[in-house]
Amino acid sequence: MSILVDEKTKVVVQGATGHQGQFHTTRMKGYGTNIVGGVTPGKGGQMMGDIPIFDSVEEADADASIIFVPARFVKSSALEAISLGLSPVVCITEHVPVKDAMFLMDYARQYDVDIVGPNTPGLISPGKALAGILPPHIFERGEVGLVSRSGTLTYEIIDELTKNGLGQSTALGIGGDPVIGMDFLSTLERFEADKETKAIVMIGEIGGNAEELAAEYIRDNITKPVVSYIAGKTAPPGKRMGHAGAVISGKSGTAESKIAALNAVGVQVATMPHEVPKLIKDVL
Amino acid sequence: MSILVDEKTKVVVQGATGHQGQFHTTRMKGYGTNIVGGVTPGKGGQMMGDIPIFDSVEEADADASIIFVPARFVKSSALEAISLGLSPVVCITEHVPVKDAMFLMDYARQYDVDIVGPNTPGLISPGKALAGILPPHIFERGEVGLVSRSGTLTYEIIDELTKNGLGQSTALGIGGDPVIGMDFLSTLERFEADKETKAIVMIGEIGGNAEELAAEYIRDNITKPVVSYIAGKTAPPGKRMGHAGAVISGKSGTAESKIAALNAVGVQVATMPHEVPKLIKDVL
Amino acid sequence: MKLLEYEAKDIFVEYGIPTSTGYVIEDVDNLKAILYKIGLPVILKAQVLVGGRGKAGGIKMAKTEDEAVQKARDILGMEIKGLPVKKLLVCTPSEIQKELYVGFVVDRNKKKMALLASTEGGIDIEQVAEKSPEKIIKEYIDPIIGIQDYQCRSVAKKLGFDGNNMLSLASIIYKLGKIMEDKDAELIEINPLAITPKGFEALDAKLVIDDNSLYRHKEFELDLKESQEFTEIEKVAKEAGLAYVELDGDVGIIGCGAGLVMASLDVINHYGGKPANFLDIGGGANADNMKKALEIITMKSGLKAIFINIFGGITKCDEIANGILEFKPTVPVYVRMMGTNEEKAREILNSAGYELYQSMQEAAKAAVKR
Amino acid sequence: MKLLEYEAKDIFVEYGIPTSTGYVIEDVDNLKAILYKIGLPVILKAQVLVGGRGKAGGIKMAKTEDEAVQKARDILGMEIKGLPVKKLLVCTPSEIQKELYVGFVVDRNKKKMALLASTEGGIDIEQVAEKSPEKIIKEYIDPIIGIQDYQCRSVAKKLGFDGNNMLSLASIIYKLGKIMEDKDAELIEINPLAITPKGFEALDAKLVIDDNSLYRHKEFELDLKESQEFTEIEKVAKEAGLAYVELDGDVGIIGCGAGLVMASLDVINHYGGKPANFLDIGGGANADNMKKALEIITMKSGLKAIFINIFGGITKCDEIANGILEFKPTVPVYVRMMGTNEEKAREILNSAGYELYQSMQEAAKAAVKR
Repeated sequence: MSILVDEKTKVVVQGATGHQGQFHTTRMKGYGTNIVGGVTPGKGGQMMGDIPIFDSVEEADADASIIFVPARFVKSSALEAISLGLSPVVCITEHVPVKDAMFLMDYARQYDVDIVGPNTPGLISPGKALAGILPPHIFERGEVGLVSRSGTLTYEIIDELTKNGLGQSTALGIGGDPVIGMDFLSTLERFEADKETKAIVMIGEIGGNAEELAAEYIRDNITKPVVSYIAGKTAPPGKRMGHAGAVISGKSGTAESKIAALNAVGVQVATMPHEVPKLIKDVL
Repeated sequence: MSILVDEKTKVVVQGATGHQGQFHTTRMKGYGTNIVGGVTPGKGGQMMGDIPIFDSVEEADADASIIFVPARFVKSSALEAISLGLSPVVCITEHVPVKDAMFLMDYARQYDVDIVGPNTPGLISPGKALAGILPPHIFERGEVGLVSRSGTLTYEIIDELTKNGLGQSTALGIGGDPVIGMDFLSTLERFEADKETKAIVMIGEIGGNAEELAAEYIRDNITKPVVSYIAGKTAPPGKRMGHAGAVISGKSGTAESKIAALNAVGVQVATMPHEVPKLIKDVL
Repeated sequence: MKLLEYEAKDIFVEYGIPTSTGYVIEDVDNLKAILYKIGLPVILKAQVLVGGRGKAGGIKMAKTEDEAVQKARDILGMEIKGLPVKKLLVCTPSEIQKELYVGFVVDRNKKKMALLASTEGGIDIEQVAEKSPEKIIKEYIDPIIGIQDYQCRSVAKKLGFDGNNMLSLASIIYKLGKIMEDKDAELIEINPLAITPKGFEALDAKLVIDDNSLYRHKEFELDLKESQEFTEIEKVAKEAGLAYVELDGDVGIIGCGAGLVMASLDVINHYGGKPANFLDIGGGANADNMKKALEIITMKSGLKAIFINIFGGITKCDEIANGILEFKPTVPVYVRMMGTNEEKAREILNSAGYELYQSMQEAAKAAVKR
Repeated sequence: MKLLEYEAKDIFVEYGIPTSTGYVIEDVDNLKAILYKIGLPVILKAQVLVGGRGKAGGIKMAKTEDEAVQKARDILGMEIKGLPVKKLLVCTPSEIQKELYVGFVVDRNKKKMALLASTEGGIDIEQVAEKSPEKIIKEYIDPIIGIQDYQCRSVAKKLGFDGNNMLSLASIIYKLGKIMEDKDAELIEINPLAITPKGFEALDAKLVIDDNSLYRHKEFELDLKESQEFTEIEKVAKEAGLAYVELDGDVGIIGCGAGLVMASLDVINHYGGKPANFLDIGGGANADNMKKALEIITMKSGLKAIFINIFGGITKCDEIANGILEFKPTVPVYVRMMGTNEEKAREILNSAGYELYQSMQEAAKAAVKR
């Protein structure tokens, strides 16, 4: 098992013929993802290698979508996928206006669709399907579910896990923006329900209080062991640390607060990224 | 029994302190309707006779709402009532832009709220509650459910029914606009489910194909006898006969088509309004 | 409120829909200057608010200046379905390869805007709907989030277009939908939307604005005097705030409530009479409203009788009675009234020599059999 | 993008929010003309994009002309939290009876705009939230249909107002929400919203526009050179499209991906070092980007070491290596790289005498213990 996507999920790529879209569509297909086609309005009927291009999502007959279109077209592209009930809709694109993100999340809720992102590296169920831009060679099939607000930091920790013989069920980047679809809570819920996942790694960072809420949720709902790492312990208040969501406002959003909340519910928080595998081994 | 409102329904009146609102609020209360208050923003805390006025619908703690506010404020007033889940929301106001009406109907659907109107005289469950501007003295408690696109024509037919000893369970004006909430189909469904209602009178008019759809619906879903009257047999095409919805476009929307459709499913259609009671007696 | 073709096309241009525009004249004297600008041949199109202009001779092609002047004069002298042609649109003919239909309507049953499109353009879309409904493509618009570009692309695709043609067509459809939404239209149509060697082009334009929305569209301030949508009597009625429709019979009708007035027409007709009009004085009318209503229906010549049908709820019957007496009708009046203050009304009318009927069928019968 | 108080107030005025406006000067010489217009006393307010202006002496009252000139000169000569005061807002003081707070924020957890209001205005709302959370009224805005007037009335009522005062306050809240929506703001605040004998008045204004939306808000064209939101180095980084934050340590940091860079700072800190900056070169950076990144972080004086942390996914390690060599750093560089083309990068760097670390903690340790 795995969460959200597996080898059967029929995936369409919106914005497949752009520079990024082309590269990653080909790579996802190469990894074994069941890519049923790309969508670029006006290019319907063309082939990109062995991947058919459609004018609309409807024509592709897919279960899930990955979006690479420029930020200003994300709202419309996502609405197209949501209105057809595709799920998940993975929005790789960054710099999506937060008003558009709020609109989409509310619309997706009405259609019972899971949005991943925006501004996410996507997700991978190793050995089954890659629905995103994560570097697949560092992943290994296994029993650790990983959820993260960060991209490269995820790769860093995945690399450590894999090197230490700890494969992954699914690894999911929820995205670095303030308003995102799948969040820690909804992802933890899926991992709890997923039979293959035996332990969960949660990678947080400064800004907001998603980790504090996750701690409460873990206390009340999660029976599987959870290990965490929080980035930004030395970040100053009021400054946006790369991610739009990574900013400490006043006293809220600090790493200390998050670590304390997690520790309080029995979640071990690694001091440095490379310590995560050891903590996982302790709890497994 | 009755449909939509009865003596227990707690009703709030939006726009209660206006000229029309005042008159009808007092009359409804006098009839026995459980009027819990009126809403006029800025006048909260005042009393209108023994009826308290509130600044918001929320404060009134009602089950249902009747709207008398001017057309340009209908959208906002109805959204307020809908978002609180009040049902039905009866919109007496006429001249509501059709774009606003479409918006409201879709929003109400999401909240599972019944809208009556706009541009409706409202409804009455005789002896229980009056939620509208219908003249209550012509009604009598009984077993006939009546649904109509017209106001005064309804009174005409109700008067004939009452004079002939045929009381009513509920009489509902669905409104004369092209886009309305409760329509023939949803009202017929309620009457079919209502134990007190033994026969149904459906008063239609030219324009649209609501009566044709109702005929199909009656054939497939209604076991109770239905009698009808259709106004506008002599109306010319292309002209709006008073109601915004009463216009024949090309060959569609004619009285002939409606009468034929109803006759085809066994519904007797009266030639003149005063014949309705006889037809009802025939089927009861 | 219906817009004339050229008024609708002005809005198309504002939204970037490719349109065959031209020049509007009210006087043939101004034609030559236009011909000098746009050359020959030209199409001359009567600007009237009724369908079937073409069949009525309101659209003509002219190849020479003399022909243009003659035909322009003819058209500007015409009446089409009772409406005089006051304006003429002069434009250059397009090279038409194919004609499509694209429009938006309010779908009463779905309670949503519907986008309609067909490859069978240039003819009445209702004919297409009747004869080959499979040739009409339909797409519903979410009333809350509004029209989406992917819906327009989907329709353009279903019309048989690909690549850049599909995108161009989708863009036109999208803009048309935006006009529908922005302008609170209840109907907007391009019929035909022509395919020409230069691309898509809106050859005709139909746009009907929802009257109830005019308060928020100051750009459409209705100038009743100038309006070509209504007859003179209809204009007077509109100014008085009464719903009036002119019909071709000789029994004048006044009633309260649209449904009751329609039923009144039907009953008059049932007894062999011919209604001269539809007039709804609405609920709560007073003596002045009644007097005005009588003034309006008697503006029509040849009236043989007047049937007044009042079911007094909010309306007070005595007010209506007083209105009748104030007007002093010269045509026989048959009054049916019941409801609020019925007895007072009976006294008033009886003392002036009028009979008061209690049932509408009896009053109607009397008005017809007079 | 943060707007200055007077810029935000200009938008308030446009939307009809009653606001204590005034005149903006950059030069004390222009003050007298303004005093002549608006009279004395005046409030002088430093226009800077950091909080705590008042405490820092950036807001002063002046009762005489001499006092005003002296204080204006003082403020225009100040730096507040490192930012020089370039503009001064001069306005007439209001007679304050009470101070409220009204604002809109993006609520990450609810994924909706939240309307916040409190009777405890004039102080930091986060302090209120901490000390007396019950004094904050919260209302969420539906992201699809937008703010509704009844929500604003409900909040105005909960703030303790009735009748026309409630309606006036609700109207201000509604307009504030409309600005939030129309302008794609991520934060808008009136703090304080004063009650004066003349009615409600926005004495201060905070407005932060979502940078990601600037493409559709040409009215906010960012003039980086004129911007008072960033330090000089931050401006250069912004122009180069790199995320850069200045910190107060001496170990320069470059990494790819915000999370990895934050972790890099933490690891440096863990080993007792002090990061000099945050710099994210993003994914897929090439040699030029790397060179530019090194230029930017070395603009800061006093750098003792540079820690470069690359996990090459899309990013090619050899490009990064070439960028380092092109720049020729004069400060010791500790490079950790792994991933795409790691071996090539190792050859390039080794041949130039640099060591290449495989783990970030080892590289960080070396950079600190150098």
